This record gives sequence, C-alpha cells and structure tokens, in this order.
Amino acid sequence: MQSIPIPKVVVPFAPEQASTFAPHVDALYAYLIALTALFTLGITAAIIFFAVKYRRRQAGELPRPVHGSMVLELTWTVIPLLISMTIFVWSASIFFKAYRAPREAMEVYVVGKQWMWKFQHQTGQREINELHVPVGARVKLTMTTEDVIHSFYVPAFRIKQDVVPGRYLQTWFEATKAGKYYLFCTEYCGTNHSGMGGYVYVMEPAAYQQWLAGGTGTESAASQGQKLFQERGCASCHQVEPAGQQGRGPSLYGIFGKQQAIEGGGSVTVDESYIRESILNPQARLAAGFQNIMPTYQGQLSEEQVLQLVAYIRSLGQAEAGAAAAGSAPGTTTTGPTTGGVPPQQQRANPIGPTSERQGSPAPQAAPAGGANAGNANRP
Amino acid sequence: MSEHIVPRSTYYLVFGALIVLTAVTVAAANFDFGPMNDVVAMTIAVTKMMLVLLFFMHVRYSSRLIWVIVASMFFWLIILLLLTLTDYASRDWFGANVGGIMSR
Amino acid sequence: MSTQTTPEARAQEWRGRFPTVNYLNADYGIKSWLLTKDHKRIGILYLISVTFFFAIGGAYAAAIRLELLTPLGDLMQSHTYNKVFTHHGIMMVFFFLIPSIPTTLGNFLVPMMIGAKDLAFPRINLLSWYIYMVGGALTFAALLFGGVDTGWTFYVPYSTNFSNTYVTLAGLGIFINGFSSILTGLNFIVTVHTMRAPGMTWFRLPLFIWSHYATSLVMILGTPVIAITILLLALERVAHVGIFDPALGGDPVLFQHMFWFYSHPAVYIMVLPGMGVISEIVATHTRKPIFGYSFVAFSSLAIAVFGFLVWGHHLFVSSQSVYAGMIFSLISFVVAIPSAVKVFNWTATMYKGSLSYDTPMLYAYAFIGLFTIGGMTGLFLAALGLDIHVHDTYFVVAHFHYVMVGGQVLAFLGGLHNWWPKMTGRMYPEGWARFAALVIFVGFNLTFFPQFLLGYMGMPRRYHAYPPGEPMWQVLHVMSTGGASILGIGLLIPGVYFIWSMRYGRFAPANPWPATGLEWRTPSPPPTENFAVTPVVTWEAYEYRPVEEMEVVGPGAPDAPAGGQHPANRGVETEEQP
Amino acid sequence: MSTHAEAIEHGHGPEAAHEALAHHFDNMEQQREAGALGMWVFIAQEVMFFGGLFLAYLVYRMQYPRAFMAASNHLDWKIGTFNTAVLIASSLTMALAVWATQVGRSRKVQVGFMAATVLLGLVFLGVKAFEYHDKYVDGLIPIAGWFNPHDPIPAGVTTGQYQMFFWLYFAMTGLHALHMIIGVGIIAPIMWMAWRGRFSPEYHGPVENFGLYWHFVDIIWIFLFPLLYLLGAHFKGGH
Ligand code: HEA
Ligand code: HEA
Ligand code: HEC
Ligand code: CUA
Ligand SMILES: [Cu+2]
Repeated sequence: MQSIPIPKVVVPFAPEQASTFAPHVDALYAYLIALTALFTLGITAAIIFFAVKYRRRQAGELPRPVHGSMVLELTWTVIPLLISMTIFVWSASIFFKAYRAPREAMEVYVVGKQWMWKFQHQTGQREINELHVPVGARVKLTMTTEDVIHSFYVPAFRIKQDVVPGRYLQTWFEATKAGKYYLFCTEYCGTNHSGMGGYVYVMEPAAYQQWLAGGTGTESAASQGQKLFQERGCASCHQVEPAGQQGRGPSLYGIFGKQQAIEGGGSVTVDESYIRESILNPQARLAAGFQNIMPTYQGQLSEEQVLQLVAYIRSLGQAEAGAAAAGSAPGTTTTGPTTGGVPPQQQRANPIGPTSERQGSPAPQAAPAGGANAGNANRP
Repeated sequence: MSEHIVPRSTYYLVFGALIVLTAVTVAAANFDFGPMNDVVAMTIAVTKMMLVLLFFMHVRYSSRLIWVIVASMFFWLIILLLLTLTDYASRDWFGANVGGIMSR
Repeated sequence: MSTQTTPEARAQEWRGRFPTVNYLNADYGIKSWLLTKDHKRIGILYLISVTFFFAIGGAYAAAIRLELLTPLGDLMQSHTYNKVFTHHGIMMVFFFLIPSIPTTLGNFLVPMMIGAKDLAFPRINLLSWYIYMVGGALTFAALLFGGVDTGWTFYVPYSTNFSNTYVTLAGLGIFINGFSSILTGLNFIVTVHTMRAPGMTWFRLPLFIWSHYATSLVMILGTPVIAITILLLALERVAHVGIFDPALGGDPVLFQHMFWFYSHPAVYIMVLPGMGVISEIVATHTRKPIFGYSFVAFSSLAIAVFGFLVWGHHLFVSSQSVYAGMIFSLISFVVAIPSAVKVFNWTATMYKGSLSYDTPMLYAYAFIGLFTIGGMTGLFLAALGLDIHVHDTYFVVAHFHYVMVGGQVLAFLGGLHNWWPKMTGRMYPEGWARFAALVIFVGFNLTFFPQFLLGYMGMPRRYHAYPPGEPMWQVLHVMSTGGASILGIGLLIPGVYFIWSMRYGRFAPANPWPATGLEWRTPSPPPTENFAVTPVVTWEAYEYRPVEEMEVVGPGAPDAPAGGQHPANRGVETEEQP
Repeated sequence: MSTHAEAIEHGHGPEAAHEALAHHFDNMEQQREAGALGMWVFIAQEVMFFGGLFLAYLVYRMQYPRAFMAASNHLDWKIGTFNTAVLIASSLTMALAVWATQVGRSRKVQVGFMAATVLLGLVFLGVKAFEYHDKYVDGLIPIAGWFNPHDPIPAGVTTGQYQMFFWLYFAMTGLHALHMIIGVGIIAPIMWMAWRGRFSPEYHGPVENFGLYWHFVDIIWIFLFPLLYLLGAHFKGGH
C-alpha cells in the first residue's frame, strides 16, 4: 500500500500533533482556512469597495438595473463545486484510512461508564481514566459502554469515536510523541459529563516496559476471563481443549475468526460482537446443531467481565491457528482481526503513513502483542 | 364547477378490485416466494393504494399541482427510508466492529 | 395614558395616534387581539411571544457565559449547567429561531407581497399561534418545575432511561409546537399557490416569497418526523421499553437518524427566511433588481430539497457506517453550492447600485460576511476526516452561532428595521439604530470567533468546567464572555428604541425607502384587508422603473428630485409627514 | 408601472357572493381550490408522520426477520382481513358521500352515506379493541414488567426482539386507530352541516376534504395489514 508523505503543516491554536493522524488533519484544516480566508476576504472586500464606490450620493438616485449573467452564474456555481469536491476527496481519504484499523496492533479494551473510562490491557493492567501506551505502537481500542453513549476523544491524536450501548466499536492510533495528553468524553452523558476524562500517557518503549513491570494486576485479561469461565460454570458445557469433543455446548477452542454455521441457515464470523452476543443473548443466533439451553448472562456480567471472557475465548487456540495460517493448513482461514501469527507480508501498512523508523515493526518489544502470548502463558 | 364527477359505477368497480386484491394478498402470503415475499406483498399494497389515490381521492382528475404534491410526498418518504437504510445496509462492509453492527 | 377611563375614550385615544384607520386601530381591546384573524395582528402577536422566548434563551446564554469565565465550575453545579445549556438550546431553536422570521415578518408580509387580503386559512393561522403558545407554555413549565438536562438533541438512551428530569413534558411541548410550524407552512404554501393578485406571476414574486415557500416545504415534510420521534421517545420513557432501547436490540443511533432527518433541514428553516429578508433589503437599499433573480429563487428550492439529503453529517463519529458517512458528506458539499450562489448574487447586486447606509442595509452587509464565515466553517464540519477532530467541540458551537445568530438573528433584526415603518407606522431612530448595529456586530464576533480557536484546540462542548492547566483556553473564554456582554447590550438597545418609537417615532410614509414591493403600495400601517383595491401587477420584481424610461434617461443618472415623489411611489397616496 | 391602471373592484365579483364564501377569497372556485390544496399538503405531512414508524419497522425488520415473522403469527390474519374489508367498504361509502354532495342528492342520502362510513369505522375500532384485548390476555403488551408471552418463543429469537415487534405493532396500529377516532370526531359536525342542508354542488369542500383524510387513513391500513399480519403466514409454527 502506497503511503502518503506526512505533511509538515503546523497550524496555530492547535493541540500538539501527537499521532500519525494529526498532521493530516492539520494540513486539511490549513487548506480549509486558506479557502475560507480567500472567500470571506474576497467578499468582504467587494462589499466594502461597492459600499464606498457606489454609495448613494443623491436621495432620488436610480441606478441602471442589471438583471444577471449566465456566464457569471455558471462560474460561481461550478468553481465552488469543484473546490468543494477537492475538500471532499481529501477529507474522505483521511476518514477512510482512519477507520481501517491495522490488523497488527496492540489491543486495549475500553469501557465507558457514567462517568469514567475503564481500560484493560491484554497484559492485564487495568486503568481508570488513564491510559498508558508506548510511543510508536499502533494501538487498537475495542470499546463499549455500560450505560449511555459516550465519546472517546484525544485532541492531540485527532481521534474521536462514540461508544454505543450494546455494540463494540473500534478506533485506533499510533502515538508519535511521548507526553501526557488530554482524554475527553465528547458525547453528552449526564451530570458529570465534563468530568469524564483523564490522560493518555505516551511513553518511550523503555519507560513503558518499566510501567508494565511495576503495574498492579498483571494478570492478563485472558486469564481473568479464564477464571470467570470456571466460576460462572461455562466450563460445564463448553470444551476448551484442542481435542475436546463437543459438550452440551460447542467447543470454544479456536473458534475466533472462524465461520460459525447458524441454526436455521447462514453463518457468522466469530468476532468480539458475536461472542458478546452469545454470552448476553444466546438465543439470538444459535450455533447449528445445538439446543437453546445456554442461559443468558445479561445483567450478571459487567461489560468489563464480558470483555475478559471475550479475550479468553479469543486466546483459545490462537497460537496454533496462527501457525496453521502461516503453514496454510486447510480450513483455518481467518477472516476476523487476529493478533498473533499473521505473516509479515500480510500485515497492512499503516494507512496514514510512516512516521518514524519504527515502521515495519508494528508491535515493538514494548507491546507484547495481544492475547496470543498471554493466553498461552496462562494455559494451565 | 370545474370539478370532475366520478360516476358511481367507477367507485363500485374500484371497491371490487380492492376486495379482490385483499384476498389475493392473503392468499399469496401462504405461499413462500422466498426473498420475493415482501416484493409480492408490497406490489399488491401499492396497487391498492394507487386505486384509492386515483379514484377515491380523485387524483386522476386533479390538477398537475396535486400530482406534484402526491409525487413529492412519496419522494420524501423514500429519502427518509432509503438514506437511513444506506447506513444499516453498509455497516459491516468495513469489517467487524468498525462502524459496528447492532448487537442482536 | 391620560385620565380617561372609559373603553370608548381609550379606543378614541388609541385611534388618535394614527392618521388613518388601519389594522392596528380598526378594533380595540385585548379580545380583539386574541381573537383576531388578521394575519398582520397575528404577526404582531408572534413578534411579542418570540421576543419573549428570545429573552429567556438569552438569559440562559448569559448564565453559560458567566460559568465559563473560569475553568472550574464554580458558579453553578454541573447538573445545573447541563440544564442551562439545554434550556438555552431548546428555547432558542424551537421557540425562537424556527418561528422567528416566518411567523412574524412572514405572517405580516406574505399576503401583502402577493397582493392578497389575508392568508388562505386565517383561522388556522390564529390556531397555530395558540398551539405555539400552548407548546411554549408546557416546555417553559417543564423548565421551571425542574428543567431538562439532555441537551437540545435529546439523544437516547440518556434521555429515555437515564435522565430523571422533565424530559417528557418538555418533549410534549416541542411536539405540540411542531404542529404550529406545520400549519404555518401549510398556510404559506396554499396562499402562495392560490391567492396571488392578478398579474403576480411566479417570476414576479419577491424573493422573500420564494424563500418562505421553500421554508414551508421543509416545515411540512420535516417537522412530522421529529414529532413522531419525540412521541416515541416520550412513550419509551413512560413504558421503559421501546424501539430505541438497546436492551431489546434497539439501536440508539436510529434515534439520531430520525432526529437529524428533521433537525438538519430545520437549520434551513432557520436560515432561508433570513436569506429572503436579505434579498429584499439588498434590492431595496441598492435600488436594483437582485442580480440573477431566478438563480436566487431556485437556489432556495434547491436548499430545501438537498437539505433533506445530508442529515447524516451529524453522525460521522456516532458509529454510522463509513460508507453512509461518505454519501452524506458528499451531498453536504453539494448543498453548500446554492448558498454560495446566493452570496455571490447579493454581492453582484451591489455592483453599480445606489448603496445606502440605512440600518437594514448595515445588517445585510453583516449578514453576508458572517454567513459566509459560518457557512464555510460548515464545510470544515462536512469534511469527514476533519470532523472526527472537531465534532462536539466549540468549533461546532461557533459554526452554528455564526449561521444562526450572525445569519438569521441579524437578518431578523434587519428585517424588523426595514418593515418597522410598515408594521407600526412609525420610523425608528436611525442614529441609535446604526449604533446598535455596530455594537451587535462587534459583540457578536468577539463572542463567537474565539470559540473556533477553542474548538480546534479540543475544548469539548457541553462542558461545565475545563482544564485549568490551559491558560489560553481561559483567555479565549473570557474574550467570549466579554463579547457576549457587548452583544447583550447591543441587543437591548433596539428593544428600547423600538418600544420608544411606537409612541414617539416620526410617522412613516407609505414607502419610506422607497421600495418596489406591493406591501409598500398601501398606507403604513396597512388597513385591515391590506389594499383598498386589489392590485393588478404589471411590473417585474424589483423593477424600479420601466425599461423605456431607462432608454431615455440613460444609465445611473439621478433623475428624481431629491426628497420628492420617487418613481417607485407614483400612483400611491402617501401620508404627509407631520 | 401603472399601479392602479386596471384595478378591480373590492368585493367578490359580479354575482352575488355565496354565503359560505370567506371574506378574503375572491370566489368559490378559489376557496375550493385552497381547501383541497391545504388538505393535500396536510396529507403529505401525515405521510411523513407515519413515515418515522415505517422507518423503524423497516430497520428492525431487516435486522430481525425471524423474530418479526414469528411474532407476526400471533396476529390473527382472519380478523385482519375482515377489518381490511370493513375499512375499504367505509372508504367506498365515503366516496359515495362526496359524490352525493357533488351531484346534489338529498341531505338524507348525504347523511346516510356518512353515517354508514362512521358505522363501519366504529366496527373497525371495535374489532381492533377486541384484538388489543387478546394481546393483553396473551401477555403481549410490550411494556416493561407486563410483557410475558404465554406461548413459547421460537428458537433463534430473543424476547427483546419479540417485544420490539409488538411495540411497533401497538405504535403503528394505535396511531392509525387514533386517526380513525379523530376522523369520527371530525365527521360528526360535517354530518350535522349536511343534515342542515348546507352542502350543494357549489359548496361541499368540507365533505370532500374529509373524504381525502378518510381515504388516506385507509391507505395506511392497506400497508399495515400485510406488514404486520401477513409476513409470517408461510412460517407457521416456526422452525
Ligand atoms: C442556520 C443554521 C445552520 C446553517 C445554515 C448551517 C449550514 C451548514 N452546516 Fe451546520 N449546523 C447547525 C446550523 C446550521 N448549519 C447547527 C445548529 C449545528 C449543530 C447541532 C448540534 O449538534 O447541536 C450544525 C452542525 C453542523 C455539522 C455537524 C458538526 C458536528 O456535530 O460534528 C455539519 C457537518 O457537516 C454542518 C455542516 C453545514 C454545512 C455544510 C452548511 C451549509 O449549508 C453552508 C453553506 C454556506 C456556505 C458554504 C457559505 C457561502 C459560500 C461561499 C461564500 C462560497 C464559497 C463556497 C464554496 C467553496 C463551496 N453543520
Ligand atoms: C437561535 C439560536 C441561538 C441563539 C440566538 C444563541 C445565542 C447565544 N448563544 Fe447559544 N446555543 C444554541 C442556539 C443559540 N444560541 C444552541 C442550539 C446551542 C446548543 C445547546 C446544546 O448543546 O444542547 C447553544 C449553545 C451555546 C453555548 C455552548 C454551551 C455548551 O456547549 O456548553 C454557548 C457558549 O457560549 C452559547 C452562547 C450563546 C450566546 C452568548 C448567545 C447570544 O447571542 C445571546 C444574546 C442574547 C441576549 C443576551 C438576550 C438579548 C436581549 C434581549 C432579547 C432583549 C429584548 C429586549 C426587550 C424585550 C426589551 N450558546
Ligand atoms: C447450560 C449450558 C451452557 C452454559 C452454562 C454456557 N453455555 Fe455457552 N453455549 C451453550 C450451547 C448449547 C451453545 C450453542 C447454542 C447457542 O449458540 O446458543 C452455546 C454457545 C456459546 C457460544 C457461541 C459458540 C459458537 O460456536 O457459536 C459462546 C461464545 C458461548 N456459548 C460462551 C459461553 C460462556 C462465556 C459461558 C459462561 C459465562 C457459557 N457459554 C455458558 C451452552 C452453555
Ligand atoms: Cu461520557 Cu460524556
Ligand atoms: Cu446539519
């Protein structure tokens, strides 16, 4: 994929440019400011000029009527149209790329809740209203909310994404500069909306490693999920071993990213949303060949716990699946986003473009990529 | 008066057609046309609506202006339905979770 | 009032204030106003009520600005602040700006401009005012009893399942108010179609009529959708389940679609009438026909139609599909073009005109400049990649105040000055009026320009407090509050001198500017059925003098005696000025 | 530029004004035209009003087709068909009422047709009330705490989605019924006017415009019927 050179535009009254995305947005902003200045100043100048030059000199004055000009009308219809199409194309290309989350990224789960942001790293760290990330790593956020709509906004990164109850949404960024940046909630969510924010700490890899080591709860999301899996009795119905035969419920080993046939026809890719649905609303889409006996866990698990279960189920068999994909074993095509084992040539380039020499090693040593390793490490 | 008076026989005919079409739509519902189910049902409903509009509501004999109003109310209704559906129809085109599909 | 007390005597005195019998003194007493079916009187009723709601909305604005003087939320509690900006938005949008021009100037002028005796359905017209007042009263009551804290956009599920404020009551008021808007639009459309005077062809209509026609289209086809949406929202609050409820598999984003299907076109309800006013003012005060009349006329219709295709640009980061976002963005750029056409044509009209510095024209100059800024910043928001950053920040707040306050509110003020002589039969004090216009212009820019910068720096909207660690943010907020104070004072001045002029102002001639429209060819204030004889129109819109005369006199030469009978006034009896 | 070159007299034209002519119209033709146009514009407004509900229906129907089919089978298509016929018949009698005023039939004929319309409308509403009661008995009132379907919900369908269908069912048919109730309220004074002999071939705007309204309500039902009652007929019993 061809990468676009990062523009070197600095606009006044802008927050720091701390992500690969920021310079692109600022450049577009500068272009629009130039256009606005052009049109506003042009029109203002014309009005002032006319108002002075053709000011009324005598009370009874009657100017000669001018009814119009087709040429002029066409000119000022077509030229603004063309100009605005340039804006559209430019802005849409930025938007499009901003939504193409890279496949290979460090993942963080985010849950919004009146009025705080909760983060859960795959490596187990949990944070509230603070998010620590290494500089130069692509970070993919999988987000949801426990209650109302919130919006995740980091001005310095120029990213924003609403979170909607009942859905998983994603956004991503690659920080380019170490520092401490504001994190805001920008969808009105009730009394303490303006207090629902914090900071994103972007750290040099070494410092980040240190932070990881010194952190509290180093139990990974997946292993927390595993605990829940035992405690909540999931294991009584679901097998999680590679060779395990089907229990009352389907084996969950290695299902992530696969196509799952649905009772009554059709199939679905097993992704985060589907797993969440299977836990909270199991009767919505039944795995083919199984009874509708799984109880709903709606109201019994918090969104965070659901995410931990998701992380756990995701981790099951991921390492092997990755290896299989690399070795192109039949029947293991992975369509959903995966973390481990995707061969380098299949990794998508950073859609926004390279910022530093770090490009090409998207998951630096600082970010133990995703649930794959974690899941293995914690397998009993 | 410039208004057109529709003969009673027309009304009776239209009424008959509407009743027959109601029967047809009920009958059709008991067959499975697969994806065409809704198309069949809606085609019949639209036909019935046209009969009511054109004859009971006299649109057939009305001025161009009334035609324009009738056309524009459908046009705007279709904007509302279609443009919203562009969102729902294309939500998962971009890959899982991006834009995000509804949880079911 | 003097010592006279009997109603007849008071009526007599009231009549004595005007040289002629007109709609104002044709009848006397509160009842004659509250039961009137005269479109002009209904216009005045609306003017009073709309101003009332504007003052309420303004008071809330003052509270917002005071709170934001300092970064910490020290003036009021966050819960209170949330109510304050919600009330500000609801009052300003639903009860002030949407009805502002159409129900006042529109009601007053539409029949007169087309040479009719009244609107097609006078009783429905009065009814719509009552509906408006009932809706306003309910919503206002909701605000007084405890308020609403959802923001004017009422996003679910906050508004349905979480907020424990008076959402249902306020929503009910807005629901009811919607029907007032629908009935006004219906009346205008039927009137323009069926009530035009002989000879008043479509392309002789003043552009004010075209823009009101387009506005009415939006009112009729958009408002019902918000009505049903709010109804569903209220039901959902009462029954605790419903179609937006995520617990049933409902999609909160569907609410946003339905809300903006109306509320984006509604922003054109909020600006098209202003554009109509500006067209009239520019033609009158340059004494030229509007350059490219038919382009300006059709651009209003184009805005009304295309305006319905872009609502999704409010949902770029709401989890709407990426592709839908692109479609909505693309059309948003297209809908900007007709607005651009208008701006260019107004400017071109000034070329080789006879430009006055009368107050209405000052507002028109300001409108064109500020609307351009407001509209161009709309393009920033329509630009997908950029909107990710500025969505729900003060950049948006600045954008919409530029188009709504710098646009419609200024046009409203300009229109009020332009037609004040016609409505009241009195002139306003020109000197004061120009001064006030200047104060308002300065105050406005000082209030809202800093907000663009704040927004790009990342200041989110609907924030009760902001980070104290950013001195620049506070500087900009202080500027904004300072500007708002100036703006507030500037807005009070017309309030004072308009009231003053009703008693002490100079008597206005029938056609003070002079202008060409039919409304100027009847006395000021007009009689009850507007015209003594039904006019027959034989001239084009804004035709200051016939072409043959031009050929003899030559271009641009002054040909009328200063202060004397103006050509556009020939054949019209004007009152002597006392 | 001649302002009053050819001014016409203030007043209502040469012939004596009809008693029903409002002061601000020039003649009956203009008044009639304005009335009909106004009614059509109002109907356009109504279409968008219902449009919001149809949109919600369409979105969720697309998302949860199976839930909607299953839930639809709880509605009795026989009752629905009967009511459809009743409503169509009432449209016919309304059209005939308009016809009777247009050609100047006696007031008894005019009132007779209108009364038939009202009667059929009331039959429809009565049946509707009966159906609502049925839903109540079956625990299908989609309100929090009340919704408790007695029949089992088929596999692959969540209670929520099921409830969503009934929410839409009640919203759509409820709004439709409300329009019918309002219609009955409006036709009453019109019948009274007809009884007083106010309508003639020259003046019958109110009847005509009410007819438009009534037919519009009929059209809404023409769509509601297949969308709500018939979509799962071939899916009896579910999978
Ligand atoms: C009167 C009201 C009004 C008007 C007229 C407009 C006009 C426009 N608006 Fe605005 N808008 C609002 C009121 C209005 N808006 C409000 C209230 C909100 C916020 C609601 C909320 O969330 O609370 C909003 C929000 C809003 C958003 C969402 C922002 C967000 O929340 O992220 C967007 C995005 O596209 C947008 C775009 C536009 C565009 C493209 C126009 C265009 O119509 C503008 C067209 C005009 C011009 C372009 C200027 C003249 C042109 C020239 C001088 C020539 C040069 C032109 C070119 C080169 C094309 N507006
Ligand atoms: C018509 C629309 C309109 C108008 C005119 C205004 C006018 C003003 N607005 Fe408003 N504003 C909105 C519509 C409008 N606003 C909306 C829709 C929102 C979003 C709400 C939301 O987020 O939900 C908003 C939000 C909003 C905010 C953001 C709040 C937040 O997000 O936290 C701010 C902050 O500065 C603000 C300020 C102002 C100011 C200073 C004025 C000033 O221009 C006001 C000036 C007026 C006065 C000071 C009163 C005038 C005096 C008189 C009327 C005298 C009359 C005299 C006599 C009768 C004698 N507005
Ligand atoms: C009573 C037995 C039972 C229990 C307990 C149970 N499940 Fe299930 N589960 C099933 C059955 C049966 C299915 C297949 C039918 C379906 O999709 O609902 C299933 C399906 C699933 C699926 C979808 C798998 C696929 O291939 O489609 C996931 C994911 C899942 N369960 C996770 C869990 C989790 C997590 C828990 C504990 C919190 C749990 N289950 C508890 C019986 C159970
Ligand atoms: Cu969370 Cu605002
Ligand atoms: Cu918009």
